[in-house]
Amino acid sequence: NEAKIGFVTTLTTGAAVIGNDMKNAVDLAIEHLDGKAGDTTIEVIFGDDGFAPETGKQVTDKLVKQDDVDFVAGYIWSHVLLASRKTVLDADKFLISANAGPSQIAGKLCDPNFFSTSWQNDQTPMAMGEVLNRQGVKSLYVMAPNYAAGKDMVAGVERTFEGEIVGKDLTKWGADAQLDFSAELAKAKASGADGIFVFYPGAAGGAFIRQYDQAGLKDTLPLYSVFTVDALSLPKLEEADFQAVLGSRTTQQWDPTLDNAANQKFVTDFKAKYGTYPSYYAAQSYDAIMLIASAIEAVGGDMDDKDGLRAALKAADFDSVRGEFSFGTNNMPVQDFYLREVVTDDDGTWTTKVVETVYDNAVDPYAADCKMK
Amino acid sequence: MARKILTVAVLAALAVLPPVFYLTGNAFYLDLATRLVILGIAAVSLNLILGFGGMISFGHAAFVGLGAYAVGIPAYHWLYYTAGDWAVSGLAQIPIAVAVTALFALLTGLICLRTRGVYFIMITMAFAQMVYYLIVSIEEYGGDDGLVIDTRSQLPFLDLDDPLQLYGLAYVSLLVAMGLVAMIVKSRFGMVIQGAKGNDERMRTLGFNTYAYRLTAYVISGAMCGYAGALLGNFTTFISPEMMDWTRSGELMFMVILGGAGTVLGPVLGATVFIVLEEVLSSITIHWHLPFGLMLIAVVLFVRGGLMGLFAVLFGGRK
Amino acid sequence: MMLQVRDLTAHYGTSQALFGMDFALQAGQVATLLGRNGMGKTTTIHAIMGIVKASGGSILFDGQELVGRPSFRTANLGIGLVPEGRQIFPNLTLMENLVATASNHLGQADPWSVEKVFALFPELETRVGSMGNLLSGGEQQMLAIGRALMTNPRLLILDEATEGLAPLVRQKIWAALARIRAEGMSILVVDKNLADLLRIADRHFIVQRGRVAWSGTSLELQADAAVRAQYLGF
Amino acid sequence: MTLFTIQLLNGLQLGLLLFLVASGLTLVFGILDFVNLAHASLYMLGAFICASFTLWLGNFVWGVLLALPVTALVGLVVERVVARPLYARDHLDQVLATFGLILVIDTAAQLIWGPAGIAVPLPDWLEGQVQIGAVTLPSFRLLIIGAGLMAAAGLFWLVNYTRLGMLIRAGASNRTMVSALGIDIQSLFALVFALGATLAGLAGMLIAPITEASIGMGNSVIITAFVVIIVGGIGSMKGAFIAALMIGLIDTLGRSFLDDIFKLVMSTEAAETSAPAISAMLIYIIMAAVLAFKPSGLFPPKVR
Amino acid sequence: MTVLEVTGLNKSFGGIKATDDLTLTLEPGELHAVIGPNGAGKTTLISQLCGLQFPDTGAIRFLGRDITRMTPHRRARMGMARSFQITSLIMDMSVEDNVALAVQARAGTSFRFIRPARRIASLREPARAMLDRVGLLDKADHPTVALSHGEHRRMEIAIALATQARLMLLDEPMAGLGGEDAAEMVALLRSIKGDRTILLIEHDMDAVFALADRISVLVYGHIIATGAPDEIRANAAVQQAYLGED
Ligand SMILES: Nc1ncnc2c1ncn2[C@@H]1O[C@H](COP(=O)(O)OP(=O)(O)OP(=O)(O)O)[C@@H](O)[C@H]1O
Ligand SMILES: Nc1ncnc2c1ncn2[C@@H]1O[C@H](COP(=O)(O)OP(=O)(O)OP(=O)(O)O)[C@@H](O)[C@H]1O
Ligand SMILES: [Mg+2]
Ligand SMILES: [Mg+2]
Repeated sequence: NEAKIGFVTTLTTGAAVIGNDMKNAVDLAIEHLDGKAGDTTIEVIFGDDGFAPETGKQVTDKLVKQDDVDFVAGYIWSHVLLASRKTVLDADKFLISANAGPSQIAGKLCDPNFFSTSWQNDQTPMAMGEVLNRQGVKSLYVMAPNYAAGKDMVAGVERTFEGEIVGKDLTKWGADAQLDFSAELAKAKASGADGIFVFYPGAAGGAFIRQYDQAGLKDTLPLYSVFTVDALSLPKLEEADFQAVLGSRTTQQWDPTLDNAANQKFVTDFKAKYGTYPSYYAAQSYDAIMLIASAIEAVGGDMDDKDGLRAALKAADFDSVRGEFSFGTNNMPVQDFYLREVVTDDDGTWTTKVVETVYDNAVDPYAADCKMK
Repeated sequence: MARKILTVAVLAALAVLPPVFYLTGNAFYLDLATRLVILGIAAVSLNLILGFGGMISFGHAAFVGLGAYAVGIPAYHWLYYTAGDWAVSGLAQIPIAVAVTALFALLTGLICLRTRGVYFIMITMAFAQMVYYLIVSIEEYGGDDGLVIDTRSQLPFLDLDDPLQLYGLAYVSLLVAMGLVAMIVKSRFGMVIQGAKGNDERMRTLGFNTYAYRLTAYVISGAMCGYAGALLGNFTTFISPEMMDWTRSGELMFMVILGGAGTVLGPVLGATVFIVLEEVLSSITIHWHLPFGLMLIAVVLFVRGGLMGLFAVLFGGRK
Repeated sequence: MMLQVRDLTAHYGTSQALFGMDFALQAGQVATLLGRNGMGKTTTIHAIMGIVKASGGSILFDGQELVGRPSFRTANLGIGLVPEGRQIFPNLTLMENLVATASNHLGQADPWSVEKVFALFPELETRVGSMGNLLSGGEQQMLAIGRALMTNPRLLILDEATEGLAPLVRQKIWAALARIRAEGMSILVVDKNLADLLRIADRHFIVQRGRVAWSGTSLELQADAAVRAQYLGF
Repeated sequence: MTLFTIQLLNGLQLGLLLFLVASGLTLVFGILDFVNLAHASLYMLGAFICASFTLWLGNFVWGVLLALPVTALVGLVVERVVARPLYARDHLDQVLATFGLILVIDTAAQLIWGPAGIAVPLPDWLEGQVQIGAVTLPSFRLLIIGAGLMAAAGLFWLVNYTRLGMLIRAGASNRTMVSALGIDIQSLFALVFALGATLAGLAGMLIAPITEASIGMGNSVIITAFVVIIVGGIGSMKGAFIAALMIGLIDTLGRSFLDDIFKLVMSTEAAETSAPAISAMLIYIIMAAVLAFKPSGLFPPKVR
Repeated sequence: MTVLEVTGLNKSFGGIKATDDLTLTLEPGELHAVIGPNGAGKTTLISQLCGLQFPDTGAIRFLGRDITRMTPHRRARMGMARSFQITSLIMDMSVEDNVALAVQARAGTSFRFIRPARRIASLREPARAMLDRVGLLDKADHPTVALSHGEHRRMEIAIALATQARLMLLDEPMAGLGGEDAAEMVALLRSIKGDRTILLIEHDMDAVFALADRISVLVYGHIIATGAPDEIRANAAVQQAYLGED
């Protein structure tokens, strides 16, 4: 027998860098599984959301109605996930987010058939806020794109940061996103803040760092970012030799240096196969497939045993690359968060390493809004 | 004659094939057809002003979007504030959609129609972008992230949650829209807007207040498009500002031109080919934009007057 | 022969406009194409200039085949066109209209200059800075002639070049043509003022439904009232 | 006050960059009467080509010098294959075909360069900052300002004071006649098209070190560029210049100060979320306002 | 009642005075010719009369109403029609449709959406009759672009006549017509003369002298003489400024 997984991500437009990395991780996971969960063959069908919620929903529709998949996983973008969610859940299929973690889905819109192998949006910036407090940062300038996740990120850092937020810019996002930040950086500099917190995923991240560097802010306005400097932007920055990024700090629930067997295997094989470090997107996607596989195996490949599958998913009984974690009441992971720093590895390649653990077994702040038990 | 046969053939295929697909377990293709037919209505309405009136609107997606939000916003409020269903909510939502878009067309038309040619193209786009950003800035209705419509419009005798009935409604609406446009363009009113397309100064010195005629046509087109938007909202149950992006207006335009501007069937044909190609090509390769783009270029370079023009070359028939 | 048109045919889409035009023009001659509306005079001229594609036949200019040649190459051989309906460049000033396309490919001695054009049409001199489209109908017509002269052609083709001109100006143009011709330029004219044409032209070709139905000298045409009545209506 | 000055300079730089894109557009559109949506793709290609050369040669300046003729060549090919057969057709056909071209070029670029985009390193002398009085500005942005001003002056001179300019304008209004008067209009148009492409490419090359060369980067700029030439008056170099500066300034100042202004009249929360949307809307509001009062833009060329 | 009364009209373009303190009246049924050198301001006068341009100062009264600032379409609805010196037709419509629209313009509001216009005999018949009179009936179904220059000129006349307007402003109707065609046009104008008031601008002096009841001579935007044809022909200033040795 066979189980089908639909995997929705962005495979076209500039954001395809992320999608490709996720796809690579999924392929690697299937390779590690030998294409099987127990005796059940796993087939993965990829769908391209084109970086747009409408397209994402259409692709999801097709996966659910035409391809009749058992699980739909993936989703980089919060708004794409929100748009697609109903299609999957109404059809009584399982929805596994491998990245997006909008607050609604953790709270009011939580669902027994929804699971996440990433995080709730607020958590990573909350960890960063905590770091800022520990480092004695008193005032902060905040920048993020003006969309669901961007606002969640800002909300997250505001939740924990105890100093003063002296300025905030939400910039245009989407297909014609704003990539020239001269005006905002000038404002940030003029604000006299102790540091700048940003969230710019994908290509925008590289652009931001670049201009941050050109504006000569490295010494006066230290950079604290989430989801901005990652394994996708670092090779590019390295090639163009933008030294400014070395030493900059970010928070995350995962890192390639995390010392557990699953992770070491994942990172090593990923590097061997694709020649780069995996990003956290890749790690989360790898976990998503492994989670699904663990559930399929638990029910012995009986895809009609929805309750069994649900219980098996909830158990999270697999070797996650982030180490041990469990699902909270709202099916979001309860997990650790780390502070990471950009460094050069032994081969001189730019990557990140863990500096310290910020949170142990953190529960996201919206879990309380979820009516599930 | 040849054209009549084509028209009947296309409409008959649209009447029969999608339900057959649905009943044989290919629900997805009914979905595809529903989208196609709804966008067909929007394209037909755009064609009224673009093909016949020479008013190249690059902002018609705004009408579709407003129509959809006119369904989504009441649904949202009913869900969160009054709880429970209102048995005939559609009887309010759909007229609201039409009225709002007609009003929007009237207000923007008053300004847009002062301009000509490319200026008109751009000012219609400007208003559409303004609506886009306006919706983006309203957090309450999801802003950038869009709004999920939890309950479809309730109508007497019709259950829109049944895909077949929804399709039936869309299909009949398409027939009505085509009939309306065919009637309007042949009428005296239609002659005036076509004349104003060809030579506005001449028409004014003949005694036609072309501004008023064009404005009327613009409002009719906008309202029809708003109706299509209301259907689209009901169909997708998810609406977002994305629906009003300029590229969406572009797509509507392309359906019209691809099929053949200034013909009654053209836009429907254009919508059909557009949607089917998009589906077929994108299931072959994620880089489907490449063959799709090449095809667009080829159609323009080698076929005058879109698919209807191609048809005329192949099978005769006027124009 | 300076210009020799043989068995020329042309089509607009599927409808045929020229059905085998035949005529010839000698160096230093003035010839006319006459005929009622829609007979194919303008089409013939457009075929010579390569604006309309000839579908058959040949056009020899000084022994060189013009059929199939792009317009600009034909023009550069020394043919100047004053087109029907003036076709002034609306977004250029009067002065720019004159100089933009000016040339002297044949290296004529004493070429046309802006001054010479103004000497011919003093009305133009006061309007040098005006945009082409703002000129009056007659001003545009004078400008079109001046513009063609500024390309220093050997053959000047005038298609309804006196339409809309005041009688006085019309006379001036005919006088100017006579002078130009005396300098050795050949001229092909299409015009509605038969009386004037009879005075200045050497040969006439009457065009009827896309072919030449009659040809002869001014004297012959003047003498032959029957031909005039049949083809020209007076 | 220094912040305001810096933002003025930032606005000027954005405006000049916009002008580079818009000037090519207004040449091709206003003069050849060809609506080229794919102008933005040439902007993107310019950026990618320059990025590749820069990484290959290790020097941005050489990258630009080599990329310029290559972009012009691409422009010539596009002209020959897509534009030339469509000059005489109506705008709709041109819009459709060039939209197709955008899809083709964007996808092709993604296949060639990958979706990731390329970061372009600058030589050290362009990497730093320049101190002018109390104002510090990245030196590269200063370079953009200089390049933009030079291009503007050159174009203005070319179009308005040269015979080539006259012929271009004449050809815009009546191709047949220009040709019948002995000018090789085809080559002339190809030249203009290539010039437009090169200007777009140059803009792409200049922005690449700031934002990276990335797929779809043109799509955000093309609409703004259209807004610029519409506000300025299609075909008017002067109009494009003034409108580009205007829009560059308004956009930058809007992004910088609008939220502070809004905070005076509404809650901080509301101001923070509505300000970005309103400032994004600003250029459209301006365009609509200009067209409502001047239906052919601020500086309509005397005739179209 | 005077049909048209123009008083103290002025219009300048930059430095050029195209209309200079121009005063003119048209009596009912009169055919009034305006002649003058090229660039004298004749077309500009017509454009101001029909509303496509507005005068700087001065007043225009039509049928007793002040129409100086009225829009073109309202003037047309009051019964004014013009033909264009530089042909202005709806090129992508058929010849008959062009003329039928002129008929439709006079036949009440066109905010009518139901009946197909091409099947309305009261619009098509007069249009075809008018095409017949200008000799274009056999081309009625042709697209307008496909006609020759002279044929376009005839359409201009047909359209102006088809409006049945009280006042017709004809800008060089004979242009592009020669020989008998011109003579036919003169006959056509003569046949409607009397029913309508006509302002005729023409450089064809044979036509002008054959048709006009009165002639005004315009030079540099100013009327230097008005009178019966014979007076004008004899006027030395006119001969010198305009007619030449003819
Ligand atoms: N663009 C066109 N498309 C189709 N047919 C055309 C076109 N131009 C001209 N014709 C037709 O070709 C024939 C010849 O036209 P042409 O313009 O050569 O006439 P002409 O002798 O110059 O007449 P006129 O004295 O009116 O200028 C006419 O019957 C006309 O209807
Ligand atoms: N819109 C305008 N702007 C500037 N000048 C103009 C404009 N319209 C006309 N003119 C000028 O005003 C003068 C009168 O032009 P008009 O067209 O009225 O002349 P006309 O008497 O009709 O001449 P013709 O007999 O040659 O047609 C001309 O010198 C012309 O160049
Ligand atoms: Mg002719
Ligand atoms: Mg005139």
